[in-house]
Order: sequence, then structure tokens, then C-alpha cells
Amino acid sequence: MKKNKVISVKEAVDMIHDGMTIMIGGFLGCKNPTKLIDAMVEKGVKDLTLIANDTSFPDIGIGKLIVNKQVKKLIASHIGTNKETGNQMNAGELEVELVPQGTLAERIRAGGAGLGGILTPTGIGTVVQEGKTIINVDGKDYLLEKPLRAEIALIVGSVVDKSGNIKYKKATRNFNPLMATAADIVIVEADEIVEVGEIDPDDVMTPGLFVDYIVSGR
Amino acid sequence: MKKNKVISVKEAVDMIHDGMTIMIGGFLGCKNPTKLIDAMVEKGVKDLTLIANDTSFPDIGIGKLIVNKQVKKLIASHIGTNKETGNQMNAGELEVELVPQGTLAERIRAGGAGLGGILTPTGIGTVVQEGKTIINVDGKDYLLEKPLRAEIALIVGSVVDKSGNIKYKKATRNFNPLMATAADIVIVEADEIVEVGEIDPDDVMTPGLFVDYIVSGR
Amino acid sequence: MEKNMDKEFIAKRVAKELKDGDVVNLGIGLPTLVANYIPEGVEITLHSENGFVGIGPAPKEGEEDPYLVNAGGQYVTIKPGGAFFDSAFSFLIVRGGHVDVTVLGALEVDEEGNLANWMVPGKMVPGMGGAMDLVTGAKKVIVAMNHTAKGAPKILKKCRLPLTAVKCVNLIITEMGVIEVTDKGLVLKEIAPGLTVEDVQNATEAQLIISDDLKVMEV
Amino acid sequence: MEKNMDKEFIAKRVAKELKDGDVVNLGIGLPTLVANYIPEGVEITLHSENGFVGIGPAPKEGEEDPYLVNAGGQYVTIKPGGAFFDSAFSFLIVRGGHVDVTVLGALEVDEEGNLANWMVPGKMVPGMGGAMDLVTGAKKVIVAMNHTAKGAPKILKKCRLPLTAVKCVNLIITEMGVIEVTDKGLVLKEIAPGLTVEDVQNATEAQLIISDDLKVMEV
Repeated sequence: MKKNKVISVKEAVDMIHDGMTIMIGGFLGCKNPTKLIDAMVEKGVKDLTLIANDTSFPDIGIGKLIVNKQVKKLIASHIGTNKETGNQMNAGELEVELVPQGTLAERIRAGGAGLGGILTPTGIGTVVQEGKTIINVDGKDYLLEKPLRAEIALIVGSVVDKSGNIKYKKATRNFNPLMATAADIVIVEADEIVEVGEIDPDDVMTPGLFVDYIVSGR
Repeated sequence: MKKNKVISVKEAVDMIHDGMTIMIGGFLGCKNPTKLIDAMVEKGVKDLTLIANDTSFPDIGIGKLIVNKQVKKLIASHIGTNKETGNQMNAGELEVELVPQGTLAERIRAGGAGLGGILTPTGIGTVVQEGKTIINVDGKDYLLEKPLRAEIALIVGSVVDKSGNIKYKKATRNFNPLMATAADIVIVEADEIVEVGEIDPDDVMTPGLFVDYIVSGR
Repeated sequence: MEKNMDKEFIAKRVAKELKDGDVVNLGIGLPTLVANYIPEGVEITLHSENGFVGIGPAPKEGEEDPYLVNAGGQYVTIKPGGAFFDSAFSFLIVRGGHVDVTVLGALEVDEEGNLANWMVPGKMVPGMGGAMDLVTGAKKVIVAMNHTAKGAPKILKKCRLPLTAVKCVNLIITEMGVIEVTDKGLVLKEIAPGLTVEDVQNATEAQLIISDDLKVMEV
Repeated sequence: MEKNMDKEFIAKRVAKELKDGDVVNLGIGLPTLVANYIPEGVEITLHSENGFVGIGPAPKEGEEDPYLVNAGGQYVTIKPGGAFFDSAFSFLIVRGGHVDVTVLGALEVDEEGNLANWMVPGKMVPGMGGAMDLVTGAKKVIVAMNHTAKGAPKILKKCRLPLTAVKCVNLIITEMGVIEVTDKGLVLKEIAPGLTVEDVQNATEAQLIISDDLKVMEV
């Protein structure tokens, strides 16, 4: 682990290129990594495959990437709060894979945990099962859901030490700790950056070994 | 949720009967729920199926249940620190299912999470794969490992509020938060019992909804 | 009854289904209102699928916390004894059967307890969010909705819209009555004051079985 | 060399394989010694499979903390910047490829990189603990062991004991040399001072490929 992983937003966004698969943390705009997203919008990086819980609202966080047509494929559980997502999907401009929220979380976790997949009852008998393997375990049917990984994960952290240890506050945790485990490069946008040792080891929710770079969200 | 779940060790052990499947938290004797175990030894409850990481040492925690021949079947990852376990296994008195530690953790988690199983590369090409389904996902083989559940989980918590919210300290977390999700009845032996509201919601590692009863470990 | 009065009536009746100690997830819209009518002496724990239990009342104006929203993105509070967690753990709670009751709306429900509430092909495709997991995992699934939509029945012989899950609904509560999903079909157990069984059946495509012990809905 | 000197020699050579920033898991026994010889300027993070990263030195007498043991059950400390977690997360780290190097002992290793280190049927069956996950998940697997056991080779054409995992070993470091597992077989890359290639081959059942660039082992 590098001892100080803090870089500028520009350095971070220089790593993001057209066509990449990117995970972005947050839930309905609640603490998306907005500085990083704004810089992505400014850079105009395009043809992204985006993995996120939702597409927020048109003018907030992730929503801007959709409105600005930078996303080619979206994997999410909910798009209802951003009409533009539905419009682009219906117009055939945006490919959308809708995934049940619990399955999305578990697929990302599997990607981070080196699992080949998980068996879930969610989606059995619905359109979600289309094209998927059904496996019967002890008399009950489950869908085999495959792991998800990304080239880059952009997450947020409430308190982040310079080695990348993260503490999330309140409802900002959501998908962030999962995405931190499931990408080749993990960049955290920190509300507050502190020295190594300032976070109690019991309070660390994402150990620094998962984090490659830190940018200040201030 | 009951508002005050605190009961006596005797009331707790009254719920444990011959032949039950029991999970016990802890790692090599580090914070096994020793008061509950000692009471089980005293009660002499037998023919148990025990799910635990290990069988500790002969005179510590879980180890005593083995020495006292109260366990009929054991599911664990490691038995090397308690010679009596190996002796009973070799003598055909104790059935032992050895499970890789990461697989054991994940199987218990799957039991708590309503998953039908997980696919792991661990154990492929070894005796662990005997009798199990191998599933190929995108060109790589994985073992289908099934969920584990118990009738009762006996766990430890460092700080427990009266509604059952648990904070674990340091290395005492291990299997406890997983087992808390995967049993019909969950009893936590608490180092310290506090009032509801005294644990910061960010610090709760096992929400009280998983905990049925609390006994004092003091 | 007017729409808003209907909603209040339905929410009040749903609230009576909740037992002391229940862990409950309330869907967006009408189901959220249920929290306002929890009976005296009953304490429930509300689960918010974005990552916590212990949803409290809305914050006072000016006291909104950007770190603390519910699954609908609205500012909320957390009660003492609540707990935060990540999305995987949130759905471990849901899928693992640790939610006692989930209350949600429906576009269609049918005789087998199949539920459709997440999309209308070509029109509305908001995504299933956490709904599929909730109705698959919760111990009891209560559909709380208006009995009909623009006069058309929503309780059908067989759902026509894409399903949220199969055979998942336990109870249907509308402004007209309370219907239990059983192996034999839909059993009308309670009927709203002033209505006849024929009124309810006429507003229902599925064949209703009338309970021997049919009661008047009280809220 | 004597046994204890061998151990020290092996541990020192293993330590040279570790790079600044590596996340490392050291098995019980000889591998644990590696922590004592980390080169100047190299900072590694030690993973303890019972649930934390950042293992520090043993505590002073009287300062042992019953809440803080390593995976061998011994009292340890945690360094600033360390983190605690549960067993599922601990093995998410392991299985998910987030451990850069794992160092562990072996009963047998073979030409394909197969490893046997967890049981001798009918004799020793301690269980695999975390070993199967570690050798399956870690990016680099280093076997650190004595070259022979009571004179009998441990580096075989084909393992005879039950395997820990197939084709998992990357590097074998013994008191006699450093051997890399490649697609073509076992390549002897370094040889201990004073030994000949024949000495090493005679103590090895598997056929060794001698590196064009064979070096003398330095610690």
C-alpha cells in the first residue's frame, strides 16, 4: 500500500477513458462522488458501462452522466427518478440491464469475494430469469447470478485516512463498501481526510488495502 | 423486538436440548461464549450437531463440549488444537465435516442471507469437492457450497444494548455476526450490557433484530 | 370515499396487521402512510433498504441531514437503537427472512398470489429496485392499494403484466376489503362498511371465496 | 546447516520476495518468522485470517489483550492503520485476490504446483483452516519449507497426500534453493551457497529445469 494515496480530481479523472466499465457508489444521489462525476462530465469521457444502484435525478450526481449521454450501457436496480434514462433506453441509445437491488449488491460482493456466483430465489418466475441458469438446491429453485466487476470504482467515504481506510457515516454506506472490493482501481472521494491511525481499527468499514487513490470531496 | 431481551444463563440453556444443531462463535477459544458453554457442560445436553470454526483447546470454551462427548457431529475448519476431537473422530465416535474456513463463513452467511448457495473455487480438485456439484461459470470451475443454518446460535458481543444491538471489539468479531443471521434462536453472551441508544447506529455490527436473547458474560 | 380518504383508511387497516416487535418495510407511497397509524403499545422497527433499521419521523425543517435519507431519497431520521449497514447486508436482512412484514403497492395481483408492480412494458419501466427481493424474502407480504384503477379491476385471475414474483402475496388490503391469499384461492375476510359482497366481487376479476366468518373492516 | 539456521535462512530469503505495499498472509510456523526480516524501506500489511489486517509485534508481557489474537491463537498487537472485520470479509479479502502474497509450509509440492499441506490420512487431520482459501485466492503463493523430511524429498513428481489445491504454488523456497513453478515444470533459479545442482536434484524427486541464469541464494 502506498502511504499517501491522495491525488487531485484531475489526476483521478485522467485514469478514466472512453469505453470503461465503472462502478459508482451512492443511492438516489445521496452522496454520489460528485466532484469526480462533475470532472467526468467536463472531460466528456463516453461509451461507459456504468454499474450503480440508480441514475439519481437528472441534475444530481450520476444523473448528469446520463443526461450528457456518456453512458452506453447501464446496470442498475432503479431508473425511475431520472426520466432521461428511460427516454434513452426507449430510443435505443442506452442499453439497460435492470437487476434486483439485493441481487446487484450480492453480485458486486461476489465480484470482490472471488465467488463464481450466488444462488438467489429473487427473480424466479420473472423476466429477470431470462437467459440465466436455474439451479435446484434441495427442492427449491434459484437463479445463478454472476459476479460483477469494474475497471474503476468511484466511491465516497465520510472519513478516510491517507492509507485509504474508510469510515462511512449513516446512510452513505450503501454500495460503496461492496464496490471498493470489486474494481481494478478504486478511487474514494473523501468528505474528510485524516492521518493514518486516526480511525479506530474497529470503525474501519473498508480497509485501505482496497483503496488505490483518494481525492478530497471538499 | 422485545424491549429487554436479557435472561439468565439458566433460562438460555433451558432452550438447548439433545440432538439440536448449534452454532458457536469464537476463534480458537478467543471469546467463545464460555458461560453458556459451561452451563451446557453442566446440563449434559448431548448428541449435538456443532457448527464452529474450530474445537478450541481441550480445557477452553468449545473444547469442553468435545471432551465431555456431547457432540455427535461437528462442522468446522480446524480441529488440530484439540487432540480429543481427532481421537473421537478416529474412533468413529464423532462425525467430522471439515470445511475450508472461507467456505464455512460464506455458507453460514448464505444461510442468513436466504441464498441457495455460493460458488467457490476453493476445494476444487481436493477431497472437499467429493459429493458436491461442480458448476462451470465462464470457463472456470466452482464448487456449489450449500447454506448452513442452526436451531440455536450462541455468540459473544463486546457491547450489547438491551434490544440486542451488538458491537464486537477487535478480533472477537470472527464468526459471530454471521452466525447471528443464520439461526432460529440467537443468544448473545455480552461482555457489557448497555441501554438502548448507547451504541452509535454507525457502530452497530449486528442489529438487534437478529438477537433473541442476551445473557451477561460477567 | 375520496382517494385520500381511501388511502388513509387502507393505511389504518394495514397498521392493525403489525405486531409488537415486527421488523417492517414500507414501500413508497400509500404504504409509507402506515407508519402514522401504528396502534398504541405496538413498537415496530422500520427497515430502509438503502441501509438502516429504525426509520424515525421526518426531520424538522432546517434539520435535514444529507447523510440520512430513506429508500425514496427523502430526508428522514433514525431512532435510538437503530443501525446502519451496507446494501449487501440490507438485503441479507430482506432475502434472509428477517423482515416480518413488507407492505407495498401493486399494479396487479392474482388468485395465486402472483404480484406485478414494477413495470408496464413500453410505458413505465422504473426498475424493480428492492421490490423483488422484498416480496421474495419477507415473511409476510401485504399489498396495500386501491381496489381498482380507473374502474378496472387490479385483482385478476392471472396477472398480465411482468411479474415481481410468483406466489408471494399473503394479504391484500384495499378500500373495499381484506383478502387473504390461500391455497384454495382468494378469501374475502373483511368488507368495508356499507358495501355488499357483490360490490366487492364486481370490482374484482378473480373469483372471491367468501369467508364463513366475514367481518366488517374496522380501522 | 542446522534446522533452526535453515529456518532463519529460508525466512530471510522469503522476505526478499515481498514488495513495498504488499498485503501478506504468513502461515503458522516457519512462515511467521518472515515478519522479522522485512527489508529496510519495505512496508507490508499482514493479514490475520481470524479477522484483521495490520498485525503488529507480540505484546509485552502483562500487556496481552484477550480480544486480540492471531489465527494461531497467540496474543498479538495491531498497528496504526489496521482494521478489524468478520470471517466472511476476511475471506472475501483472501478469495477475492486482495492478498498479494501468502507464505506457507508444505508436506509435498509437485511439478504442476499442486500442494499438499493439510492432512496425512490416518495420522494427522488438523483440518485445512484457511489454507485452501489462501492458496486458491492469493496472487502469489510461496511455499517455505525444508527441502526434505527425514531425508525424503518433499518436492515430488506428483503429490501423494490429499491436496490443498491444484496448480496453486508459484515459488518454492528451501534451505537448498529457490524454485519457480512454470508451465514447463520446476525451474531452479537460485542455489544455496556451497551446493551443486546435483545436490539439489538428488534431494528432489521432481526433475528440475536449471535456469540459464542460475544464481547463488543470498539473504
